[in-house]
Amino acid sequence: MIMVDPIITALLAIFAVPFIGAFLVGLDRKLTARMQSRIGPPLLQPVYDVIKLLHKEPIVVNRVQIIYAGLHLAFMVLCVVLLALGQDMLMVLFILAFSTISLILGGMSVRSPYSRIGSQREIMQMLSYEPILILMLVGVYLVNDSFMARDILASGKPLLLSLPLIFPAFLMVMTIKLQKSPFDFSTSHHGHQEIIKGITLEYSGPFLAILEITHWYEIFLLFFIVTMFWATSIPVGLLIAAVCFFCEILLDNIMARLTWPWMLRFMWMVGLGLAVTNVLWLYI
Amino acid sequence: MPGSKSIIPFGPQHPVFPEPLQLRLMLEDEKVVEALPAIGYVHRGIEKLAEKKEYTQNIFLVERICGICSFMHALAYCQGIEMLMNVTVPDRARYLRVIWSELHRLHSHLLWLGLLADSFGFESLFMQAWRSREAVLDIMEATTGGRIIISTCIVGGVRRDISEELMAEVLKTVDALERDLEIVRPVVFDDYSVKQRLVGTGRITSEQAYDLGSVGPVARACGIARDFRETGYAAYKEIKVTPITETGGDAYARARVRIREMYQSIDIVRQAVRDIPVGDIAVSARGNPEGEVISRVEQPRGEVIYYIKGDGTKNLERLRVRTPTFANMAPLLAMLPGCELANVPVIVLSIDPCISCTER
Amino acid sequence: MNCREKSPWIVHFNCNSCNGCDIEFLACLTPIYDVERFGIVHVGNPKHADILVVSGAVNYRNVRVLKNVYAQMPSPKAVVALGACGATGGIMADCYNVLGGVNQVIPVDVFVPGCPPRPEAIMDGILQAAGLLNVRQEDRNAGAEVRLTIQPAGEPEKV
Amino acid sequence: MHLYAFLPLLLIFGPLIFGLLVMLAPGWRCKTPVIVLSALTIMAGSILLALQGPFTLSVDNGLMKVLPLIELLILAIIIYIGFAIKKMLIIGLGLLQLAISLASEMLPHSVQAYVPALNVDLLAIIMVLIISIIGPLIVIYAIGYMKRYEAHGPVQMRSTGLFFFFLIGFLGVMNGLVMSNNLKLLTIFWELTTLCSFMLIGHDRTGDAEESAYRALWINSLGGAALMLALFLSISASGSAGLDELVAVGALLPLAMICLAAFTKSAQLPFQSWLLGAMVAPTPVSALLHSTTMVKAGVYLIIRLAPGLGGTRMGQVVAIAGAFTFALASAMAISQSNGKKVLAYSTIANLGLIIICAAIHTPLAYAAAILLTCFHAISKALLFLCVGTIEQGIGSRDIEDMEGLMRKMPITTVIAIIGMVSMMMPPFGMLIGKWMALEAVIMSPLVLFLLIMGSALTVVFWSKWIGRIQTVAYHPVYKIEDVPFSMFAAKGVLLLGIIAAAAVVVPLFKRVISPMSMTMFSETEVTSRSWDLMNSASTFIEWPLFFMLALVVPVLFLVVRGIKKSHIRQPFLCGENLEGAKTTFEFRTLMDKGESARIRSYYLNPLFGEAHLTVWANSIAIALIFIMFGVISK
Amino acid sequence: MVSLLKSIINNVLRKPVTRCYPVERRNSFAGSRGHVEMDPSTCTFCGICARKCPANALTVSKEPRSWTLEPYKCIVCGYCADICPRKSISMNPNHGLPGGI
Amino acid sequence: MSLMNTAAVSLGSLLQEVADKHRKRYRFVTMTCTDIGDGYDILYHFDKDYELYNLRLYLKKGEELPSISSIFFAALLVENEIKDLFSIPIRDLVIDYGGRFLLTEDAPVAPMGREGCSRSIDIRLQGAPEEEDK
Ligand code: NFV
Ligand code: SF4
Ligand code: SF4
Ligand code: SF4
Repeated sequence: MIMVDPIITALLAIFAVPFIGAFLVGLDRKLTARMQSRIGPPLLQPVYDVIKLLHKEPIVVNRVQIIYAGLHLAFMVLCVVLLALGQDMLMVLFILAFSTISLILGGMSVRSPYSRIGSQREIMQMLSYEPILILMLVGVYLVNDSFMARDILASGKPLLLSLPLIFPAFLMVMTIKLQKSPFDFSTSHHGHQEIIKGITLEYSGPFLAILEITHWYEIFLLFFIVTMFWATSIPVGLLIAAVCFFCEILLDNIMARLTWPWMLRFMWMVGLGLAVTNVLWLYI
Repeated sequence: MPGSKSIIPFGPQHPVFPEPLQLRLMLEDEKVVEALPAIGYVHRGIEKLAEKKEYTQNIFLVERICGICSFMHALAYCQGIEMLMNVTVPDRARYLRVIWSELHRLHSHLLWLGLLADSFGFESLFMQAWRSREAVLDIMEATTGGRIIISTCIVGGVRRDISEELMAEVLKTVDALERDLEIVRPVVFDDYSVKQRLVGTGRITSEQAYDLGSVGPVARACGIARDFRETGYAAYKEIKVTPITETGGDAYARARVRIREMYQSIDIVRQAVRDIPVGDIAVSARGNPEGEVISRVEQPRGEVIYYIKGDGTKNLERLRVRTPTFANMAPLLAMLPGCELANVPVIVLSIDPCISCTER
Repeated sequence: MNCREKSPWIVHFNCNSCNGCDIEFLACLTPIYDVERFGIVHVGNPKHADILVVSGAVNYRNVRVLKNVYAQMPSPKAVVALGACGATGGIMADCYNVLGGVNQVIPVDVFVPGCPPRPEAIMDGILQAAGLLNVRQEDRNAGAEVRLTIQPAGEPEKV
Repeated sequence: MHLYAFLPLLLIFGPLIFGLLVMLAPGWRCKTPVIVLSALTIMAGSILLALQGPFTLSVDNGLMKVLPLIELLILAIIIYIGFAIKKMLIIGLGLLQLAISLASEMLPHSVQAYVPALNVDLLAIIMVLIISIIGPLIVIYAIGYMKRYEAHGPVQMRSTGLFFFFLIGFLGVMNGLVMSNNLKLLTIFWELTTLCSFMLIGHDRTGDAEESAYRALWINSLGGAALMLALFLSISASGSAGLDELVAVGALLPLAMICLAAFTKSAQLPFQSWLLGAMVAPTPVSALLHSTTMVKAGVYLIIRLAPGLGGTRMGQVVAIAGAFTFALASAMAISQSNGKKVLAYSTIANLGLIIICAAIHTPLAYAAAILLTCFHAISKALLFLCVGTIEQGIGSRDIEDMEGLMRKMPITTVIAIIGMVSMMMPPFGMLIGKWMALEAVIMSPLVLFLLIMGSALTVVFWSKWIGRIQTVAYHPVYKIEDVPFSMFAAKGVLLLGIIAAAAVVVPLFKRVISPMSMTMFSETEVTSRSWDLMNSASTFIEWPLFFMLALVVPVLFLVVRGIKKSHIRQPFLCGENLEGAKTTFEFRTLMDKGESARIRSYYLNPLFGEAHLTVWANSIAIALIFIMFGVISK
Repeated sequence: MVSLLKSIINNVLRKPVTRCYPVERRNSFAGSRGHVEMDPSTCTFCGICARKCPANALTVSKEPRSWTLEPYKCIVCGYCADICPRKSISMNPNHGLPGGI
Repeated sequence: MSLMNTAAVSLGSLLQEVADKHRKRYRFVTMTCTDIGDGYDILYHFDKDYELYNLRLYLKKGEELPSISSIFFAALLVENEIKDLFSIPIRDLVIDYGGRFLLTEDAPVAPMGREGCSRSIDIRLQGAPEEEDK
């Protein structure tokens, strides 16, 4: 992803990333199934799902929803593009947050109780992980003296060595973002939970597909960041990402979903605690 | 002030409830302030239909009050009719009834465990529980011809015998099941995340549980040692059952009771297989039931009560069923207020509700 | 579009069922049967679903829920009715609160016989319905949005 | 007279005279044109001033001699008010100020050397622009608002004429405040703002209003006393009453005093209670207090003093105090369902943010402080005006009651949503300010941490609110709301302002603010890193956003157009939507009766409850102020 | 947590327990009640089965001789098979096939 | 064969007797109501240590039944059910579902009564499924 030609990189990011994301989602489902001693869906299942959704009747509760779904996707794509171009990571995180906020507002724009509860919970999720993400960047900055993604990629020393505590904190954030147990509160990707499908409840057909595609981008983004923790050697970085991927799925399978007040407490005490500790020693 | 609380419908079409049931929840942030049930989505009117069918046909009807505890419905019904008609059931049939009862209890508890796990998002526990349950269903199909509605109980005995080889199969199944239980037991008993969700959730005191008339595991989890099998119907005269109790009174205690009951059921099956006498499996019953009787059986969820009134014709005058969930409904209403929205399904499923039993 | 066949998402509604059909349906999701092999997901939300699986007969109170759930699904959609109850009411047909089979209220595409049907039978039924989704889409393209109610087919087995 | 002297005079005394005219004009028929005219004049004056460019203005020393007399008069009024409302605290504070004032008069006269009375530099011009463009808009809005208010407000309230006098006069006072360089002059304007706000907050003369007015008075008098002390110290130390001198000398004690004064005025923790109480006043007052006048005086002073604070330990403590306010005020806003209160807390928080940036004092931070001041003023003014309209429209300022507002007041709602979005999302300026702030404070861990927490908390209450009002009904039938033209016009212009500001933010930053902040720093101070950041800040903003807008908006528009009416379905209510109900969210429940499903937003009272958070937040804030004074001696 | 972890790792390492149903079918258990079958060669059309069927799924008439089963009404209880004096009815262990249009 | 431990109560002494049972720490099990032509045979079942004790009440048609749900909260459900299925007026229910507990408006009235059971399948489709926009 190092500067070939910004336009080509951007286009590559826009068009290739969803496939990587879809593949990861497919792998996730397959692996989950294997962990439960099932055969599981074909690897390309997420693609089938999305193609099917795109061809369904576009039903909505109101038209405003669509705008938010679109913004959700657009911001996420922008995020990935910015990252691919090696731009300011702080901005990337901000835009990532807007993507989530769009989703939240979309969920709240309909007067459907479950979708609204989902939105409220998503807000709580943001509240619990957003500080950690920014602190992570602070740590990155203190190590590299730059917020630029390209500088991080080009730096000579693996980030993981200087940010050993921030890394697990980031993994926790990732667990939230990937909607895995014990954190899957606002949407339930494959569970049957009290708020049904939460924030995505009122989206259907093509609009649900948009959310799904956004999720692909998001997954890529998250694992890209994981890889960045060992940017000096891409194979090692990928290996770490693969191990994390496996661990996330494993965690999903050996834990029950907890409640969001628990998450808020946990993330602020453990996650934030880890991040702050790490950042503090970097200051000193 | 209107608008100061949230109001949401929870059900009837809700994926955490396999059965339709509506709870009208009033929430403050996510804390439940008031929960009122609206039911009637599964009411069919079986009690009335039973008055119009012949008493022999009714067996198949009462089995379909509920597919989960169907055999014991038939058992309770048959025992009632047998009491009215003074039929003595052959010993082998009594033992066979116990074996199937306990297999039913096993499948019901495993099913419950899966649903409970699903309600707090523990998909792999759900899968594990239901996977073990398949073994029970297989042995049920092999011995009776049906997977869950087995239709083997008839007035005067049972319809099918279990051959020696199949008896060995039964033993093998429960052995395998015991090994499987060793996987889920520590998860339910000790896992951090599961305990986080269960301990203290939906707690009622033993006093409340007694007053509100709870039965089955709900009562036993509050330390009330009640298990109708103690009174010795069917072959429970010979196979002694001591009620399993816990004292927590919360969802965790109820889960523990059920898990431990599965071990107990496995033991009972083993004993029954070991002690089963040879002989007839049914006697034919002549005549028609007359008079009124109450027949009680311990179901997976507690004690079911059949009130049967016959008038000497082949149709009954009245058949009334009080199912355990019906009795556990009032305690449920006491458990819900004050809990988190996320715990509503956990609490509801912790009593292992069966709406189709409740509404008939 | 054969992706439709490859990813039928299911919403399940229990109307009046005795749970027999229900738990057999749920058993389909579990490792031994694992319908996710076919891309089938139990989504629990009509707005995401392609196939409505109904178990049990219709009664006075759940009839409106059933219709509502059906109406909330985006087309193309298909309906599978499980068990004797779902098809005709089965043994419950004569109960005072039972209105009859699901097809009395919404158009049903596939009936699965049995009481309860085995998971294998339910899988057969769902896969059949998944195949029908394309037909439904063609109907829709042809403008035939409203289908006639079909009686439970299955030619009576006459001798 | 030369334009140099004329424009400041127009901007300072013009409003006072206009206010008097409005007060005297009988009836709305006469008042309205006068108000509009004066508003336009003030705006024009400020624009002329901006075109004029920076200058300083000295006033004849003889004229300066009257200043003590004016000051005495003002203090007498305050003490009189203290007697009138029988509050010993006011009297005490008044006397204290009197004593300090007299003491500073006692200082040897020779050292009160000549200083330029007015210093109209770029910062002052920007402030004047904010005050004199947004302020008059609020005044215009007040025409329509007060007409209705007269009909519905409490009976015992003061006359509307008086209200307008203070409202318009306030602008003059603020203009004076931001332009004056002489501390003496500054103090006078400072006291005048206190008086104006006292009168405006107490306008209703209900128990609540009087109570709040009293609180505003005493807290701000406390600040006034601090300012006077600063004046006294400054004169006695450096012998000069000039603000520029003070900054240049960098004597810490007077600086600390001024910071304290600024904290009171900007309602920083622990002084936030007066601003919260001030919501009882009619909405134009809140709009004015929160966006252009009063609270902005405080942050203005700190920005002005920034060079003196920069790099000192005290500056760090001030930044921490600001950051603390930012985080805590944002947290407290979460538990509020009263719209105006949320806005108030958000103001407090944002002022804290500005203070951080000012106190950190790097080029980027300085630029951020100015950007934030501008954008906050526009957005907040707009939001208050919207809430005022909404309140008059639905009779409540509770956020929960604003459900379905889209149908009742579509235009106001859309404007309000844009206003709220402008507080946190791109392409609007607040976000850019926040981003710059984050990059700027990266080297101070505590500030950074509080800033991060605060930003996360901010998102919570804004998105809750936006989510609440933006809901659109099933098949909405929009009502065309009946809002007086003046109110509508004011909001319209502000909205255009926000959009324009978002559009010009990049050139504005490059041409004005960046050079301006760079001039603040001598070559040696500006590290290469600062240059880098400044450059990236000015380049980053443009293209991604344009990319976004260009790509997404038309597509979305097409998609939305493609949705047919038949694609619109009812929301999911577990299958029990009530057929034939008036609304789509009624579900059938017990006994087959219908009931509306509703979800309140989460206010997390156990966690962020105002009552218990305030107690310990205030204690920490007080401790911080002590620390601020404590570090001086180190 | 650890115990489940163990079984999950085991699951990954072992072959899944899934029976690939439509591809590989399992033999039904002997005596399983799949669907009803009638052997017309032995039936006397006496109608006992129809009278006793709890679900009223059978209609039998002597004249003309007809025996009709509504497969979607039958609850596969096997009572008819038990009760038929000629043992003409038997339960086929394979499940009945779903149908529709 | 008839029930053991059964005592007859009159409408007047019902609440007293029930309260007495409550005092003696009996658990409420359920109620059984049978339509016997001119009236209802109502059984209150109580339980202590696996022994059932029944109170038998004869209620003439048209008479109002006092609710015991304020003594035994658990009786609430079954009383609501009886109110539905037999159309017996029951007063002072703690939570009164007003005859809409198990049955809906259009369901048969008093289906468990002697005559109440004849039903014809009558599907009042309350409007076609609302596909169309309304
Ligand atoms: N409640 C209940 Fe049953 C049981 N166990 C019983 O009678 O399950 Ni459906
Ligand atoms: S068909 Fe049979 S198993 Fe299925 S719901 Fe009806 S009675 Fe129960
Ligand atoms: S009972 Fe047997 S012989 Fe008689 S009609 Fe039925 S199948 Fe034929
Ligand atoms: S199996 Fe049962 S339901 Fe089916 S026809 Fe025979 S008796 Fe009737």
